[in-house]
Formats: sequence, C-alpha cells, structure tokens
Amino acid sequence: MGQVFHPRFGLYVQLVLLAVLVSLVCGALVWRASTAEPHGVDEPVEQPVPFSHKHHVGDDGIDCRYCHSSVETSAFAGIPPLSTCMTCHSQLYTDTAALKPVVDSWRHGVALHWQRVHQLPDFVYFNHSIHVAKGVGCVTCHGRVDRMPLTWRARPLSMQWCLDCHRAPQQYLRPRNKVFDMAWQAKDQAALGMALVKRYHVDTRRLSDCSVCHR
Amino acid sequence: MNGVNVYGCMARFDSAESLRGAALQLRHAGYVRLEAYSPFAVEGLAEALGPTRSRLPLLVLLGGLFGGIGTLALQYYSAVIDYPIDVGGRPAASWPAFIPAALEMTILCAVLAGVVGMLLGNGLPQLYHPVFNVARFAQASRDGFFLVIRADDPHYNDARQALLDLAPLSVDEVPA
Amino acid sequence: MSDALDRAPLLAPGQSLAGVTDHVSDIVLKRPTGRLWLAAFALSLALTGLLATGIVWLLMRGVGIWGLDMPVAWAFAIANYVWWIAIGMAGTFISAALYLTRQDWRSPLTRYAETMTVFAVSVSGLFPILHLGRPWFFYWLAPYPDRMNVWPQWRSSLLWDFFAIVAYLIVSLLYWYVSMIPDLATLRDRAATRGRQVFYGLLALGWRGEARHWKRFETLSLLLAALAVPLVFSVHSMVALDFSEGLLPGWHSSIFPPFFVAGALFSGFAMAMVLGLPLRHWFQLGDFITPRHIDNLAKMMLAAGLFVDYSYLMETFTAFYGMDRYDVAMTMQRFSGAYAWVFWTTIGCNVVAIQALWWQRVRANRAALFGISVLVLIGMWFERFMLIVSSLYHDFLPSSWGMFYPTFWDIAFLAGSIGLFFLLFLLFVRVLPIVSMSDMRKLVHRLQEPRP
Amino acid sequence: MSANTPEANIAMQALRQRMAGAQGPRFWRALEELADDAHWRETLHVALPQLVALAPMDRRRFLKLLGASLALAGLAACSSPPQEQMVPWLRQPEGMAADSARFYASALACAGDVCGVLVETHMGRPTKIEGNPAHPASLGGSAPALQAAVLELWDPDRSQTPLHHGMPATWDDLFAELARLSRGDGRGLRVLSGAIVSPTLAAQRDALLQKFPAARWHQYEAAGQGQTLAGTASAFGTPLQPIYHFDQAQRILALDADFLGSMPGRLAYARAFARQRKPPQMNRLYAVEPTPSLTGAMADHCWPMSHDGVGAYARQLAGVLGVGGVGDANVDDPSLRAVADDLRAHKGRSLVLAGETQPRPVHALAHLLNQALGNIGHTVDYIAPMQAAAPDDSLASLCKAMDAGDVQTLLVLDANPAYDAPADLPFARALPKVPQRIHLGLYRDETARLCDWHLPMAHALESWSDLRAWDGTASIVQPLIEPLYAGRSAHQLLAAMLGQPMDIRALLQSRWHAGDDEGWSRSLREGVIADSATAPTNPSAVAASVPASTTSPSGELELLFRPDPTLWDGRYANNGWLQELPKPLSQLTWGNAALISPALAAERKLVNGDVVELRVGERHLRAPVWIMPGQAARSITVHLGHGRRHAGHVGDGVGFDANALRSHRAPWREGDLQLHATGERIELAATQHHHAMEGRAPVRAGTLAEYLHNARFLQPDEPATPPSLYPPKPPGEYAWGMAIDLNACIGCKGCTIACQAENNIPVVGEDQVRRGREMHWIRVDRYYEGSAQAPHTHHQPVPCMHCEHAPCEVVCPVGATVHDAEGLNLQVYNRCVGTRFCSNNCPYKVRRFNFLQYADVKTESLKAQRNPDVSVRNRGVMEKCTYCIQRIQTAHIAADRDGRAIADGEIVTACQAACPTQAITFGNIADPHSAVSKAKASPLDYTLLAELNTRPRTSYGAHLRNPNPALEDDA
Repeated sequence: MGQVFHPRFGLYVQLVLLAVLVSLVCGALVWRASTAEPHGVDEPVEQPVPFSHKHHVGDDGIDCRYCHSSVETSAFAGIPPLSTCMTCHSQLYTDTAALKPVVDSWRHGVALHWQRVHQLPDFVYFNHSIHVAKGVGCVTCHGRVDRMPLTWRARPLSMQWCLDCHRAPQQYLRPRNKVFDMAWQAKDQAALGMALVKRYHVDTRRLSDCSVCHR
Repeated sequence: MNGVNVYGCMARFDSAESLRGAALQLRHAGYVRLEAYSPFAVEGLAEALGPTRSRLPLLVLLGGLFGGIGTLALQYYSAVIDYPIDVGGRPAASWPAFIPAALEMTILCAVLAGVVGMLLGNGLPQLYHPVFNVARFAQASRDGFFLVIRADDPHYNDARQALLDLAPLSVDEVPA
Repeated sequence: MSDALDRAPLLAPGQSLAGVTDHVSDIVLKRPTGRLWLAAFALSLALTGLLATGIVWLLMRGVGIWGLDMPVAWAFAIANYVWWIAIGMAGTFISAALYLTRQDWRSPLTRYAETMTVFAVSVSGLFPILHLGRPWFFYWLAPYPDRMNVWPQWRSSLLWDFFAIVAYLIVSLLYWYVSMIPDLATLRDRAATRGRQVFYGLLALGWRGEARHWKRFETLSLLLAALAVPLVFSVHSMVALDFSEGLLPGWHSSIFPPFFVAGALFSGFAMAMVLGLPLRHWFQLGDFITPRHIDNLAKMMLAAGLFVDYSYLMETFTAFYGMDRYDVAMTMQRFSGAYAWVFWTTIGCNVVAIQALWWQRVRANRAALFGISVLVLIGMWFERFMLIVSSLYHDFLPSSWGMFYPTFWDIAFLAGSIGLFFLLFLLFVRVLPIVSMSDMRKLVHRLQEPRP
Repeated sequence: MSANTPEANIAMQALRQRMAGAQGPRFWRALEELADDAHWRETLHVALPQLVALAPMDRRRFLKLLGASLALAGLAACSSPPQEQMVPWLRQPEGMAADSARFYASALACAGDVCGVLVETHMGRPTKIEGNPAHPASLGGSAPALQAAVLELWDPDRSQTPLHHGMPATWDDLFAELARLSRGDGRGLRVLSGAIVSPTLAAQRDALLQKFPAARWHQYEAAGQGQTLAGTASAFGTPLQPIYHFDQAQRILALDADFLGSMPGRLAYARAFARQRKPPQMNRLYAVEPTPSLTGAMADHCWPMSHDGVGAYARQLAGVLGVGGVGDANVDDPSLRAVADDLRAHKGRSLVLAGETQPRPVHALAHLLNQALGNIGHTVDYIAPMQAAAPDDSLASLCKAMDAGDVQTLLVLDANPAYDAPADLPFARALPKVPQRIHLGLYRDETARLCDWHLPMAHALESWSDLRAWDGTASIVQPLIEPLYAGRSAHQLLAAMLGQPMDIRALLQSRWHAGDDEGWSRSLREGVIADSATAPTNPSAVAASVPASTTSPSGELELLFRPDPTLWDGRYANNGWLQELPKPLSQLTWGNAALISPALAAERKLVNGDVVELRVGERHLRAPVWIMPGQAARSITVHLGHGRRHAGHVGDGVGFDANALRSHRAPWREGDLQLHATGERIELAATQHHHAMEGRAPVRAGTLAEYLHNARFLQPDEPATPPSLYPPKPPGEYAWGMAIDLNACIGCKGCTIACQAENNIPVVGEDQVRRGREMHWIRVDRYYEGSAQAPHTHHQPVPCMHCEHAPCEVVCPVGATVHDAEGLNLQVYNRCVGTRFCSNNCPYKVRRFNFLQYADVKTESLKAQRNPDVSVRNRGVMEKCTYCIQRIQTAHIAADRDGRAIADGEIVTACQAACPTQAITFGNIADPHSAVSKAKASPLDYTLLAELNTRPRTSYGAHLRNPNPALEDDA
C-alpha cells in the first residue's frame, strides 16, 4: 500500500490544530466583548449636554450634594431637576450652544435624557446613603470626578470589585467629613481604617452576605 | 550499500516466536539499532530488542496526586479562605464533603497523564514513517512480523546478510 | 451450572491471525450497507429528531413542558439520567475489571461494550443539563475565576456528580479510543480507498505496532483498567449520593451506593446482551462470541440481579426495623400507594423474570435471553422512577402531598434519548471495528500456543 | 394632586381624541409615541404632568425589568445590558424623595363594607395596600379584597374611554345628552347604584331627587345587608345596625353568622375575638351553621344543621330561655340545654348573633335573646344604619318599571345587575326597553354591553370621595394617582348632572372641614375623621312575638347561596390574585363548586369534580361538586361571583353563575332542590389534596382544660432540638425569627395575598395550579380532626421556616441558597440555575419554582404595580419566603445610618401587617425582650418537624379549644 501521508502532512495537522485553538480564543474574546457594559471603564460617555464635572466641581468648587441632593438620605443619589441647573443658568451662559438643550428643555418643559454612566444589574440593590454614612468617599467609587470634562466610569463596578471593599473596608474608609472631599488622602490608612470601622460600627461579619446587596 | 537515503533493512518472519528469536540473535550479534513490528503485543519482544524501562507508572502517579491534592487545595481556598459562606450551618472546611470531587479529579488527571505519556513516549502522532514505504509492511497490522535494522547501526553494512541468515519470509530495504 | 460450557472453547477452532482480522475489518470495509441497518437507522434518526425538537421547545418554554410540579420536582429527566449512566457501567466493568482478573473470554466483548459505555454516558450527560431551570448556566457548577468571585458549593452531591460525570465521560472516551488505535491502524492498512486511508490514518495517529510501543501500550492498558474500576464504582456511588444526601424517606439511606452499583451492573449486562445478540447474529460473530460468552454474560446478569433484589429486601427490612414513621409510611406507599403499579412492575421485571436464568436451557435460548434482558432494562427504568417519585409525592407534611403526571414531552425525551443512543451505535458498527482485532489476535496466538 | 385647570381639560380632550380606542398594551404604546412626539409632548405635559414626570422614570424601571428578563431568558447570555437613561424632573415635587416609599391614608368599600387603608406609593405609583391602624374597621389588618385593589387599579382590562354604542366618545358628548335631560322634572329617570356608604354620594342622591322630583333612585347589592336590617326592623320597629363587642363577650353563639369571614367590621371583630382567646383566658364560641365558615372553623362547638334547622335551634333556645314566647321551655336536648345554661351563666357577657343569610325571624330572635341575656349595651350596641333602601327602591320594582316601559333613562352607577341580579328578576331582558341606558363602571361588563353609553369609572385610588365604616366612622378617600385613563368618579358624573362644580375635593372639604385646613389635612393624614362614629341608640324591643318561620320537610335537599370568599358578588372576578387565592376551607382556586356533605356524597356516590345538574323548579345549571367536611347533610352550597361572561381576560368563564338559580324573594336559600349526576367529571384546581394529619401532628392541638392542668402538656419529653455535630454559630447582633399563633389564626388567607402583593409573586393561572405549581410564598394549610360530619378544623400558615440547619442549602451546587449572619435563609435568584434539589430536600415544601415564564414582563401597567424593592423572578429560578428581606434591609440601613439599633417591631413583614388577629410575630430572637422572643417562650410554642433537627426560626403556638365540659362527650 505504501505511504498514506506525505512527510509534511504532520505539519499540516499541527497547523490545523493551532487554527482551531486560535479560533476558540477569538470566540471567547468576542463573547466577552459582546457581553461587556455599554461603556468601558475610563471611556467618556456622550451626553445630550456636554456637562463637565471638571468645570462645576473642580473649577467652581460646587459641592456634590448641591446637585445630588438625596445622596445622604436615600439609595439613589439623585440627578438634579432642571430647576437646579436653572438657579445659575437662567443668568449664566444662557445663549451658548452647549446649553441650548437645557434652555429648550426648560422652556418647553420636555425632560432631558441623560445617558446612565454607572449602571448596576437590577438584582443589585445599592444604597448611597449608607455608604456615605459609613465614610465611603465619592472618589472611592467614582474616581476624581473633579477632573472629568465628560463623565466616565472610573471603576469596574463588578461584584469582585465591590467585595474588595466589603471584605476589607478599613482599607477604604475615611472620616465622614472627608467623604465629599475629592483630594483627601489618608496619612496612615491602616490605622485610621481600623479606627473608623470601630467608630462607625461597620459589622464586617455580614458585609459579604448575599442579602446585603441581593433581594 | 551505504545508508545515505536508506532508513534500514526489513525482514519479515512467519511468527511471533521466530521474530523474538531473530531479535535475540541479532542482539547477540551486536546489533543495537533494532526495531520489531508485530500485529499484537508479543511478550518479551521489547526486552529482546534491548533494555526497557517505562516511566509511565510514575507519570500516572504524579498526575493523580496533582489532580487530588490540587482539587482539595482549590476547595479549601474557595470555601474557607476566599469566600466562606454559612451553608446549612456546616463548618466552612467540610472535609468529608471535599473528598468526592477530589477523588474524581485524581482519577481523571491520572488517566490524562497516562494517555499523554504513552503518546509522547511512542512519539505519536507520527503520520509519516519510512517503514510504511515498504508495501508488505501493511501486513504488520494483520499477521506480519517484521524486524528492522536501522541504517545508523554500526554493523549496518552486513545487516542484510545477517537477516537472510535468520531465514525470514522476505527481506526489503526501507528507503528513508 | 454446566461444566461442558466452562470447558468449551473461547474461540471456534481454525481461527488464524489473518482470519480474525479480515472477518472484523471486512464488516467495516467491504460489507455493503444492509436494508435492515437502513431501517433501524431511519427509526433512530426519527426519534433523535423528536429529541432535538423537544430540546428546542424546552429551551424556549422551560422545564414546565414536563409534568414536574411541587412536590415532585424531579421525575423523568433524572430517571433517564440514572438509567443511562447505569447502562454505561457494564462496558467499563467488562473491559477493565475482567481484564484485571485475567478473564480471557472478555476479549470479543470489550469493544462494543466500551462503545455502549461511551454512548450511554454521553446520552445520560444530556439530562442533568437539560433538567436545569436555566440550562445555559450549567457551567456555574465548574470552579472558575469569574467577576462575581463566587464558587461552586462543594457540599452538594449534585456537584460531586458533575465532577463524576465529566471524569467518567472523558476517561471512558480515552479508554475506548486508546484501545482502538491498533485496530484503526489495521483499517488504515487494509482500506482500499484513499479517503478511508486518510480517515483511519489520522485516527490511528501513525500507529505501526513497534515492540516498544506495544510495551507502553500494554502498560497503559493495565493502568487505565486499574483506574477505571475505582472510577466506575465511585461514579455510581455519586449518582446514589444525589439521592441519599437528601433527607427524604426512601432517599436518605446508606445502602444506596452499593445498591446503585449493583443496579448499574445489572442493567449494563442487560444492555450488553440486548446489543450483543443481534450483532453476533447479523455479523456472523458466532465464532468469536461463543455460547460460552453468552452464558457467562447471563450468569453475571443473574448475579447482579440477585444483589439488587437483596437490596430491595434490605430497604424494606430497614424501614420496618428502624420503625421511622416516615420510612414506614413511604414503604407502605410503594406497596399500595398511587404508584404501586410501578413498584410491582419493577419487582416483576427485576426479581421474578431473572429467576429463569438459573436454568441452563434458558441461558442457551437466545430469544429468551433477549426477552429477559429487555424486561430488566424496563424494570430498571421503572425502579428509578419509583425511587424518585414515590419518595417525593408523599413526604413529610400531608398538606403538600401531590401527584406527578407525565406529559407528552416527558415521554418524548425518553424515547428520543433511546433513539440517539441507537443512532450513535448504528454509526459505530458501520465505521469502527465492533470487535477488538488486536485483542483477538493476541487471543488466537495464546490459544495456538501449546499449554504447559 | 390633580391638575384640574381648564387648559388641562382642553388638553385632556385633545389627548383623548388622539388616544381613542387604544386599549390595554396598545394604550401604553400610543402613550409612548405621544411622549416622544414633539408636537404632542406639550399637550401631554399640560394634561398629565405626572405622566410626563413618571413615564420616563417608569420606563427606566421597565427597561430594567426587560433587561432582567432578557438576561435571564438565556439568549441574553451573549447580549450586553441595555443602555439606561436617566430623566430628571423639571421641578421636583415637594418632599418627593428620589425613591423612598410613601404611605397615604384612604378608604375602600366593598358592598357596603368600608375599611380604612394605607396605600404605599413608589414614585407616585400605588404598589401596595396596608390596613390603617387608626381606622376602627381595620386596626392595621386587611382582607384579601383590600390587598388586591391595587392590582385592580393597574388591571389592563379596565375600560379606558367613554363608549357610545361601542364607539369611542368623549364625556362632553355625554354631558350634552344629560343637559337635554335636565330640563324636565326627571320623569322616567332612574338611577341604580350599589349600597351607598358615601355621605357625599347620599347627599348628591338627595340633591338629584330634589332637582328631579319624578326621578327614582334604586339600590341593589347581590350580597348586602338587607336581612340584617330587616331583622332589626322587625325586632325593634326601626332598622338598626348591630355593633358587636367581642372584647366583652365570654360566651358567643353564632347562628349561621360568619362574623370572622363576611360580616361588615369582620377585621375588627376578628381582632377582638382573638384577643379573648389567649390562655389562660379564653372565650367560648358555639356555632350552628349549614355550611362551614371561618367562624364555624374557630368554634369550640360547631353543629352543622340545615338552614331552617338553625332557625329551629334559635327557637328552641329562646324557648328554654323563655324568650319571645316561642317554643316550649322543656326541650330535652342536652347539648342545647348546656348551651342555654352556659349563656344564662354569663348574662351581660354573652352574645347571640344571627347571620345575614338567615331570615328576619332568626335575627329578631337573636336580638331578643341578647336583650333577655342583658347583653344590649354591653356586648352589642345598635346604631342608626348608614344606608337603608326602602323596599320599593329595590331592584325588583325597577325591573317592573322597566318592563312596563315607564323608564326613559337608566343610569347605572358601578353596578352590574345584568350579571348579578337573581334569575327571577328579568333585568337583562327588560333593559333594552329603556331608550337611554348609561353605565358607569370600572369594566365594560355584562351591564355595560347592554347600555348605549359606557363610561369608564375612576378607580377608588384615582378619585376623591368619602366613606362611612360599619360603625359610622367616616374617612376621606383621596386619589393616589391621576386617573390612568379617561375615568371619572360617580361624584363627578352626578356633579355634572346637578350642575355642581367638578372639584370633588372642595366639595368634600366644605362638607367635613369647611374652612378648617388643619383639620382637613389631619383627616387626610390619619385616614379617619375624628369622632365621626355614630353614637349607639339602644332601643327597647317592641316585637314581643316573633313571626313563625316555615320549616321545610326533612330529607329534601336545599340550596344555599353565599358570596364568594374572595370574589364576593363577582366584582373582583378579573383580579388574578383573588382568583388564585385558595378559598378558605375548600382550598379551591379559579372557580366555584357545589359544596356537598360527605354523607350526601356517599349516598349519591359522588367524588370531587363530578359534575351534577342542580335543578330548582324550572331553573337549573351544571356544577362540579366538592365534598365539604362539616357541611350539613342535606344542604348544598354554591358561591356567587363566578361564571362571569364579560369580566375581562382573567375572569371570563371561570366557574359557573349561581345567580341562575337565585330568586330575590329568598336570596340565600332555595328549598326543594333536585340533584342529578351527569357522569361528567372535571378536575378542580385545589391547592391542598390531603386533609388528615396522618398522626404526624403538624398542628399540635389540645383543650384549655388540659393547658390549665399542665401548661407544657404539648411539649415532647425529649429535648425539642436534638444535638448537632456542627459547631454553634457565634451569636450576632440580630437573629430574625417568627412566631405564628395557631390559636389566633382564623384562616382568612390575608397573609397569603399580602405576601403576593409585597413580593411581586406572579399569578400562574388555573391550569398551572391544577398541576400543583402555585407560587404563594406563605400558604395556609388546613387540617381536619374528628368526624367528617362535624370535624375540628385547624389552620396553619406555612412560610419558609428559615432553618438554622437548612437542608435546602447543603444540596445546592452553586450556593444560590445560603445563610446570612442574621440567620436568614437566602435565595439568590441571580445565582440560581434551577436544579430544584433544594425543593425536594425541603421537608416543609415551601419553595416555589418558576417552571415557565410566570412573571408578566410585557404588560406595562402590571410592571408599574410591582414593588421596585423586590427582584422580579424569571423562568427557571427557585423562589420562596424571604421574611420580607427588603423590609429588613430598609430598616437595617435606616438604623445603621443613624448608628442606632433596630427597635423591636420596627420591621413588620407583609403577612404580619395584614393579619387581622396579629397571629404572626416577627423580630429579633437574639433580644430576649422582643415580642417574638416572648412568644417563643410560651409553653405552647413548638417547631414543625423538630425531629429532623432543621432548627426552624419559624415556630408555632399550639391550637387550643375551650369546649364546654358538659359537652365534652360529643365534642
């Protein structure tokens, strides 16, 4: 009968196997990409109005709570009603192109539609007020908003990431009066964190319970 | 005849016994590059061709240990260190409950190690091999018993004659 | 027992190395496709189509298309799963356990028995996934690093079973394939057409039967056999734990692992018989699979059956001996409850029918053997159904008692799985050697040797 | 609240034309189109500000729900989560926090029975209803119908635009027609309404009759208070409303009186009754009734007897007690004598009451007995009734007039006589003879379809009104949301006819708190108008002798009619929650059956589901039978409210219409019944199939005597919790637990439906219930003990036990059900893969599985009803009672935020809140002083299946009876 295969045939087989492997990897990557969040980490999100936190917070030094008024009292930090914008912008920059949507919205009473930047699955019940009360700084989750000309997601917001803090809050907590401070840095986080966990009665035993976030 | 583009010299024998006998004789005659082919595993044939020692059992043992201990370690890490959760009031390290998975993985890894070891040891897959150049060799998987003296054997020059002396059914040269 | 058979040859006289090789390989290479085969293939294909339809419908609607309810949240799917995986056991047992115990007569049976195992395990593997409420998340049972940082729950017998099935599937597949490599080489060397040469050539990985290769091959076979036996026993123990980890009366019992192993052997031998007898008939394997083989199979089946019957007895006995209120009630329910007919069918098939095997004349009658084997397969399915449903439908609180009524789709999945199994098996007999040629050659050689 | 500015109305008109004919989902799509259409946005904003503000926020939630459903529906395993949008308010409403729930007080009425409620709203959407603790008819408890009202509000089948001859029209077209009418003196104008319990409506009625002297106003309730009032009338000469004081009553005799199940004020009665049954003090309840009721099930002695038998019994008792000059004093019935002695021994602390279904002589007797026993003023008071319909204002006279053709215009206000009129009143036949027929109602029901005008009525949660409870206490009904559709209230319609201003709110304030804004807002806030309860006017009996009542020949079968326990007279037939709620005692869902006694079943060889033909004279219908232990031997009971022809998608054709056999002369009983088996059989959808305890004692029961002898008589000798191999968990700050007092549970199933409303539990439908797939998280089991003729009944609510050694958790391969540090047995839906092993391994079978996609994620209005704090479960995941973890977490976060401990009673589970008798206690068992710890310390406390060592956190208080020692032999 003689040879069935050419000497180089073995090479072809190996190449085919390699190809299969590569395509599998690519498939996995495609799947990963297709199930990712609408916006990646550190990727600015287009908004109907080019609102700049950098300008309002960084330059003008407006406090977070001026607009996100319910952040200390309820689960939802709150997005400001148009009336809040109008407290200044009924006088300032009223005729700039950038602000036109705001002015129009106000004039015609048609709500603006902002693109959501920090978006959690609906089976996750996140509560802003308790995090603020226990000394979790805005920066810890939202990054240096005061340096964002357009807002983006600064952290992955994955369960893994949440657990990092829920398991070791002492590494992240800060004094309550520093929660809204963008620039604050702890001198000795290790010592401070431990003290804060005690002072704010953070029950670390139940922080990684499923029921804390899922209902 | 010099072994330039020659793989070796192949003789066919009529039975497993004669093949083994021939192999032993050639060994005594000082041939070292010998290969024997048979349609089934012939007892003592490999030994007749020269000293053999298999590392396969050790490999399987290591595979098994890796699978078992690895799984236990993974279970301990995930259930006790990484994310301990109260399940039915059971302790985090529920050793008895960790055993079954570990057992299965022990066997699985051992088997994988064994199969991979066998294939590597035998240099398989090796789709092309010079011996296939000999038409008759097709019988090797049916009822043919073949003995090959490879061309790189020091005494290869008188290999053909040596084979003929063993009264084989046939003798062919195996082109490389 | 008849001594005649015990001394009867394991191989018809006048067999040669070439003879056995040609006979087996010609079945694949030369024999034309028979009309009977085509008919069987068409039927199996139809049933498989039904299964495929069922799966699509299941993924669209959910497991509610089955008759499941509260309290009976498990029924057909799990019964099918246990039934199929049990059938797989005999293959591994014949090729591995009998190999370790140097039973020469196993040689002609190993190949198709192992094949039976591979296909049965593959089919059974479908059900644990399909019966999930969200089948597309079955991989959550596997430990892998994910963004949620959650792990499987290692204390669950379902998880143990997941590992068991995966290990069993892979091992039996490798075992089957590795032992087939030399035969694939034979087919490669004997194939007439280029296409087949390439096909078998690739599968044979260039096997050429070199003495040192054979040595490693033999060592590996021994090791695999030595590993496969504990594996197969552990697998069926895991299957048993799927139930005995539960606290339900009729499930929570330490007798289950050995009980399930015996039951698995029992149904496995039955299926081996159901497949072997027709193969022997259609492919003139009478010379290889001699009356003695069949007789041995029948005896094994009887032995396993008797062990199963013993465990029925013990289950009932322990219930009344322990006098646990719930166990006793459950046992009485089995005897006389709504599903009593299932219980008595089981007894009829698994206890009464096999007693006929005590007689050599029955064991010699292939029609009878075939019939009894089919009864045993039916009986074993009903046993699993009884085990699951009659424990669930009347548990602890009378207020939550309820019935189970199968739907069309319950039946469809059972029939479809049978179809799929035979579809695979029919393809196997067309393209792969149904008897291990290398083993047979070895056997021929040994038998030719003058016995010391 | 409401935007009743003129431009708003103009805009509304425009919108209605645009929206005309849009129904159900179509309506919402149309609305979405509007919202996105620049031209309409303006108008929309003017007309419905709250919709502009809400719709986007809702849409966000809709998106989330939709996203969830996809993510869980598998395909989405490879599709990214949808981009969400955030829509800010233009101006944020006062005190409208971003997402916190707010409660508003209001009141709801059903067939003249009024109850105060607190309505929970999220972002302006009513999502849940609780009883109003400040309201005397509720005291915090709530009945199924109250809970289900919120589903009715969001029911996509509600009619949405005025229809003229079936074509969309506008209110103005109607008002134009009415204007023509208002010129005359109202000759030929007839108005038909249900029982009037709204003072303002009553005033409007009087005003109408004044403006149109020749007009007539009729009232009809299929299951109202007619007999009761007639009874007092014949006893005292004037109709009076009895008010019972069970807190004073030591000995109670209920003559077919279901004061726990169907009587006005039943929630308050149940509370007071249960208060009197806390050992060592327990009252004693005797009940005689032809068909089992919740009251009979609670009775210490319950004697089933025929409808007339009850009357005879009352008569004999009167005789023994020498009352009313009926019956002879020497009856030789020992049990009756024992009852008489017991009552006599408790003069002033006893109570005899007759049920609405008994004829007036029995009522009269009951009142006379109370007087003779000196109970009036102590255990019973009488007040002037809220509503008394003169006999010639009945439906019968209306039908006669319609038949005679002297009705020109018929205005039907929220009534449905075309369905619920007795068969001997030819309302439906006579109606076409009326030239102008106008119907106002929530649905386009049977009556609406016979009328040329159908007007969508604003739901009680959408409109202003006022209501008087059974004891006279008045409440303001305030709208919680602008009308979803073009609905208007009866008040508004009448106001239009009277030419009054449309602003009902102003009307109400001027009526109750003219010029007193402070009082007005207090009434709104508290839900009751201070000291508005009617003062008792206790009469002296006049009727010395009681009219004799006929007794039917024994042996003949009798047919009894009862309002359905959940659907009442059929008005709730399109409410999935109420349809699927198992009827108390029979445990039937989705339909009614003819309840027959075990004896009759044996005699006629009938089994459950056998279809029989019931024939009364000419009238007949086919009905499946259901064997009812405790049913009087020759009595057959059918429930009204089923077999609706035009209820909606949910209620159409469910069960059979018992009105077909009913006559208005004897509305509650028909004698001379013929019953024939037809040989057919249908499978009824019952949720419990086995009713004996099989010696397993899931309910531990005993008598007060045993308890007094040894309080721990029900505790086993061996320790309650067997030893464990596992290390004990270190005690935390909180350990949640629940105690359920079976002695207080009356089996009303209010907990079941409250849980359904709170936890977004889907309705699965008749077929799925029949398959045993109902989803209720807390079920109420019912067991019988003793003879099938007169059994002892036990109710047992079964939520998740939250076992400390939970069998379900160990067998879950993915850890979807695990424990948290406070001892809750969690179900993590998003981790569940649906192996169902947890359910198999749950000895209590409290787990529920989504075998199919049960949650409706398509119908927009139903999404708006859902509780945003609870995940909506999708197909393929397990679910179960969570102890209302959303409420626990809310309280936890609030307390942790303020750095304080959670107070005892701060967390109230939905079932606990709804329970009229406060049988359920929830709290922190780590705190020995908490209410739940105290309850668990009771010698009667036990856990279910303790021998399995699951260590449940939910425990039960054993069920005690207080039988009369003189009667122990027959009890």
